[in-house]
Amino acid sequence: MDLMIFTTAPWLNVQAIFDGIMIGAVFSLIAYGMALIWGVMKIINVCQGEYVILGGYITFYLYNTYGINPLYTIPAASLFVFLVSFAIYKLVIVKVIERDLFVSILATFGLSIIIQQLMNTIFGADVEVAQSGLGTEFLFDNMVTVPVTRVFSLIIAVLVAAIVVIFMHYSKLGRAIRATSQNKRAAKVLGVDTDKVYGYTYAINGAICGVAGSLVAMTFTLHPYIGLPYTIRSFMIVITAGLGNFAAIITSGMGLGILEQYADYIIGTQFRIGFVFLLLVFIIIWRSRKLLKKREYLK
Amino acid sequence: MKKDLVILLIILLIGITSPFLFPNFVVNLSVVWLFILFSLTWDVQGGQMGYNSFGNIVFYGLGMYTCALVQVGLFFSIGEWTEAGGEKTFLHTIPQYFTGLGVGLIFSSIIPVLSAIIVGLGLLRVRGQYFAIGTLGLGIAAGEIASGIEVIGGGQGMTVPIWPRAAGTTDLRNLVFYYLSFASFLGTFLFLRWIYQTRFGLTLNAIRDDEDKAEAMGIPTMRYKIIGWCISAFFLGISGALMGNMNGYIDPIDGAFTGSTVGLWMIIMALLGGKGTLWGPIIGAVLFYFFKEFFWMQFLGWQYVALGLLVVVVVVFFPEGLMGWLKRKFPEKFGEVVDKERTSGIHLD
Amino acid sequence: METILKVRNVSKSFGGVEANKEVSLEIKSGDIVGLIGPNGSGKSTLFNMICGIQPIDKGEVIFEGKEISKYNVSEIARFGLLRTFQETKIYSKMTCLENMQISYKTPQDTLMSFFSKISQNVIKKSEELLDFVGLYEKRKLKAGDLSFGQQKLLELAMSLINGPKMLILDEPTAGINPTLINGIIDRLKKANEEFNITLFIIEHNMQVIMGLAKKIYCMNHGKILAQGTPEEIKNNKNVINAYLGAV
Amino acid sequence: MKTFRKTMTCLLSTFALFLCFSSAGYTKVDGDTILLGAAVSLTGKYSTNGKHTKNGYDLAVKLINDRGGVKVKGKKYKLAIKYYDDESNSSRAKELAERLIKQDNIKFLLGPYSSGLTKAMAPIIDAAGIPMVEANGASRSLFTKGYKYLFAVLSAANQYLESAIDLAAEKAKESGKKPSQVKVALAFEQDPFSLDVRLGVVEAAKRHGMKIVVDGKLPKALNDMSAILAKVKALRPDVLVVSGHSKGAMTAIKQIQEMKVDIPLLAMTHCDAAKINKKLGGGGEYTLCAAQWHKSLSYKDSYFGNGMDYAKRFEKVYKYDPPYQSAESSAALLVWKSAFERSNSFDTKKLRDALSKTNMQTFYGNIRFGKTGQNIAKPMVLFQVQNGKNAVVAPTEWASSKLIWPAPKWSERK
Repeated sequence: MDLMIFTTAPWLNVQAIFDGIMIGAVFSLIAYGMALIWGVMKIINVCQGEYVILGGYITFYLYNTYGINPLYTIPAASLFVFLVSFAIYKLVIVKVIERDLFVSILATFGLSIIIQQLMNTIFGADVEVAQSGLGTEFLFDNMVTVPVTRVFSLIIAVLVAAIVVIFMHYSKLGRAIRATSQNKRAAKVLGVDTDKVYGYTYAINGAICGVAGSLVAMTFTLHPYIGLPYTIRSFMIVITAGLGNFAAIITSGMGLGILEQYADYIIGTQFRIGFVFLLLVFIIIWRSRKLLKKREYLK
Repeated sequence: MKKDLVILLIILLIGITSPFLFPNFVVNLSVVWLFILFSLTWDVQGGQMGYNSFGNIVFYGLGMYTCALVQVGLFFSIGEWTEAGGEKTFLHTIPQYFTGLGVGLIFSSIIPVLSAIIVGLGLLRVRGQYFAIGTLGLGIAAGEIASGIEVIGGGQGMTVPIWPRAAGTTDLRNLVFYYLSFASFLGTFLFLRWIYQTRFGLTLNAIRDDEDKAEAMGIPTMRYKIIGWCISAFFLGISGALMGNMNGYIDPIDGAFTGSTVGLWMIIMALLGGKGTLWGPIIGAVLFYFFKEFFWMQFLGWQYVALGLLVVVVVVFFPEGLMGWLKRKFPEKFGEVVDKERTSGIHLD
Repeated sequence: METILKVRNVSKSFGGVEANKEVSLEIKSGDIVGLIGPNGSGKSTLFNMICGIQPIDKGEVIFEGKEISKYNVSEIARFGLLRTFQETKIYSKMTCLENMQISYKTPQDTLMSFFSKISQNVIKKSEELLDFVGLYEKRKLKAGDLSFGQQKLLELAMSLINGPKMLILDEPTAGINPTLINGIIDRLKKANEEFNITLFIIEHNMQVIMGLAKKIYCMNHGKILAQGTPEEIKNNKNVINAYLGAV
Repeated sequence: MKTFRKTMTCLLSTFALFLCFSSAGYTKVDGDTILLGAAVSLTGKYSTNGKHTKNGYDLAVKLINDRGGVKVKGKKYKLAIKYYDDESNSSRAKELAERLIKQDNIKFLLGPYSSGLTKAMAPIIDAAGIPMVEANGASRSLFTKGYKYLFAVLSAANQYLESAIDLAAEKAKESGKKPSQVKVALAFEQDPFSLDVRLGVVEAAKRHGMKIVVDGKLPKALNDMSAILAKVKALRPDVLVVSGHSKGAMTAIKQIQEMKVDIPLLAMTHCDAAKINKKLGGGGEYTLCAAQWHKSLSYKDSYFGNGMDYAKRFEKVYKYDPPYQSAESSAALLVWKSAFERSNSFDTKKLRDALSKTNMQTFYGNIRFGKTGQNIAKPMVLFQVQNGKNAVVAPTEWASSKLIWPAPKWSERK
């Protein structure tokens, strides 16, 4: 417990909120992808975090091998994960749709193990980092640090989210995806090729994760085995915010970011991951308690 | 009844003689029995009750820690024992070791049961995927939290009291733990076989098939669910205590709360053999253990890809498992027949 | 005859839409009572509230003189007020016999009873009741493998073995082939007479309900529109306008 | 029921068959080969360092075999290693220890990578009385449990950064401050090794009467330590000590650079293995790093020559500069060789006694085991990243450069 720190250094509050919002933006992006496939395909994608890390490794690879600034690698990372997840859809996911959700959870859990291990084999278990070289800005007499990379990732996250939202509303495929999510049978009757819609939805989620991965590679470090916390975070954001509500996903994403920062300061960094996972459990219990009053269940 | 007796005798025979037949594999054999226990207890939730839990590993880890803490705490200060780089060496005398182990085993079954009640009151109201993900979070949170608590060694892990050399050789130690493992398996097996034949087993199945209906028929489902979880927690706690003692060292994330290894394996084992049956998880566990030991050795460095593939293949293409497949193929062998013969001989219409 | 179920001024709304407005009705012990009304008139919501599946916003539900709206589903069921579902709910992966056995209400609810073996008596009774609904031969098959109509019959048998005082049936003949319908009506009547179970039935099939019920309530827009004997209902102008005319 | 029984009998008999086959395996000395056993991390979070370890072992085995092998009772034997992958997982490591000893019947073991895994294996090997020479488990708690068959060629973890604190005290004195005025900040990962390093640092700080102002701990699966660094920034300590394998080093340097945290003295472990000076541009400059070994040290032996020779030989085979993890692994085999030749036997008890009497110099440093099995003859090395190169600054007898202190502020760096 380290509450005193906030009185000796009040700007830490500003720092925590700043960091929280900027990290939260990336979380929201990942969570949006998860909400998309959960809503449309009714599957839960446990390898979400691995897609993120995979995107990060593409950025790292281009940066490391060809010296490309990570900022410019975002489209490549996005495209690569798009293709990978499309292939995974064709191979595995297509057989999981319309089955029990537990099947999708386990199958994607299995996939996440495979992806982790392949990343380990290909990129090594070293900790890697891609430097964007954007520098750092300071506020409040140099006490609050604002790494430009994080601001940049906030902007990219918002931008990508905006693109996806526009795509969903105005493109033909986007509309087909939304129609399928609302009523699959009706969409099918009206001539929507739901199989194609599913494939693209899954791949679009991959593309979103790829972008997020690039941002993670720039702001933090990469390691093959740190995907799961990202999955859990996005799951948490989605169940707090609900499936279709984009604004709610952003708010709860940033809320989670800020909460995590404060948890970090107050109960100590050693409990941070544990805090995230425990928070998930509490949110689930809290939501089910609320539903219990209506005699309904969280299902 | 006679058949049952024969099966029991066969199991007893295998259990008692195998350490003498394969003296080099005593530890492996104990692990096999514990693996079977894992998948059997997971199946209480996942197979019989339809609550796919990723969090049963919590009870295993709790049992492991509880037992070790009791074993140490009865005779020494836990803080000194786990102190990072503590200079003191502690050795248990023979009576100390065995009382510690005995009391530890008792506590390692009580504490997980208590925690199952508390956690169950919150989480067992949640259904479907929310339950699965909630328990997944719980399992991983437990490991992270344990590695943050300094008294129990934190990320340093904790050593379990070593077998007092004066009591006998390590072979004797292995035998003792083998028979303890076998006994805990046998206890689990007999207990579950018994409850599956009672109203309790039927109720679990009813909850799996349609919980709303079960409630509408007046079954207090929550109580059954919690008791079911307590049963799993009880046996998993004991198995954790034994595994902790066999390992001699508890790592919070890799050893105790191993959500992504043992926690996942127990599910795969049950699925492989066929969930929702008594024999499925047993067969699945044995198959899985072989797969793990004999095939993984061949893929130096690739075994996790192999495991991932196994998970995907089993889940996607073979979800009913071996027993489920047999049941579907030969339903009549499992008693699913049109039986025209009337025993009661009552005609109402 | 004494009143077994009394619903008094029950209201329920879902986010502004009022599903039930001040609904009141009374059912006498041993009666067969029908509930009719167009789709979306609030019949199923009323059933759900009586059985505790949804909480009521206002009003009270009195079963055998006891206010039950605060109790949860399984407790209400144990009072002897049981329901069946519109889309049949049976335990699909268990055999018919097991479906019956698990539906048997144990006299007391202790830990001992949880772990007791199914008694021969229960098995015998299950077989009798399966016979009663004509499913005896299929008793060892999985319930999920039965046809829809047979599942309805099984559900009825499951309700009967539970020994309820009152049974609420949500469209017992919907989706069943006409030859089976008569069988179901027959069994419902028998259950009412032989086991003395009060029946409260939602039904769209006018022939069925007119032949079965002694009293009928008609709902529209969340309100009780009319009540009376089948004859009275048939000739009620409001009912004809709102419901029967449209058929 | 009949089918169940048949299936069960079938399965159990296959089980029995499998077990029979697998027990016929290796023996400790097969013809003219001495088989050593090792579990190393080829997958999982330690796989990079696991490979360094394996490369170190392999290089030494090849060299010893090329030079005629090991001579026991007048006969020349070649060395070979039976490897398993421990998946960076302590339960697996324990299982493998069991397997190596019981099923593969191996009597001479080498250590895995990291203290945690060594900790998991130690109770097994000690109980079975099979000697293990390990090169990568530095945690002090390994040596307080009274193990008789565990020997470590490396210095204990608590010594890693003790000298950094001493250096800070020294510098404080030079600049006219009292050592007790020095403020220390700590950031350690939650793993056995790092926590041991922390222990040494805390003890050293206590000895000098220094004040610990930030005491952060990092979970294993976290790649963000900005909160700790923000605290550091707020409280302006004079020393920041970081330890958390490669990930900790990498994350710390990256975020210190990003947040421009000014610390006069930054000390950490594993900066070599994380290659921070290469990967992060100038970010790693002036960082003080603890290492078990550095190639510029002038220890030598008759096999590898001195450190530079070792580095050259290593680079020729594996195409990268040897990190100390490889060097200490190679040294472990030199110890085994000498033990075999001195005891002139394959008896584990005699070998244990011979091992405990080891007193030799290798390219890696002097090796002499204390009562607890720990190498007590070798000091730790501290180097500082200066102009992208590692310059040894402590201990003074090996120092090739002077410590740059305090590290320039970020605003003054280009």
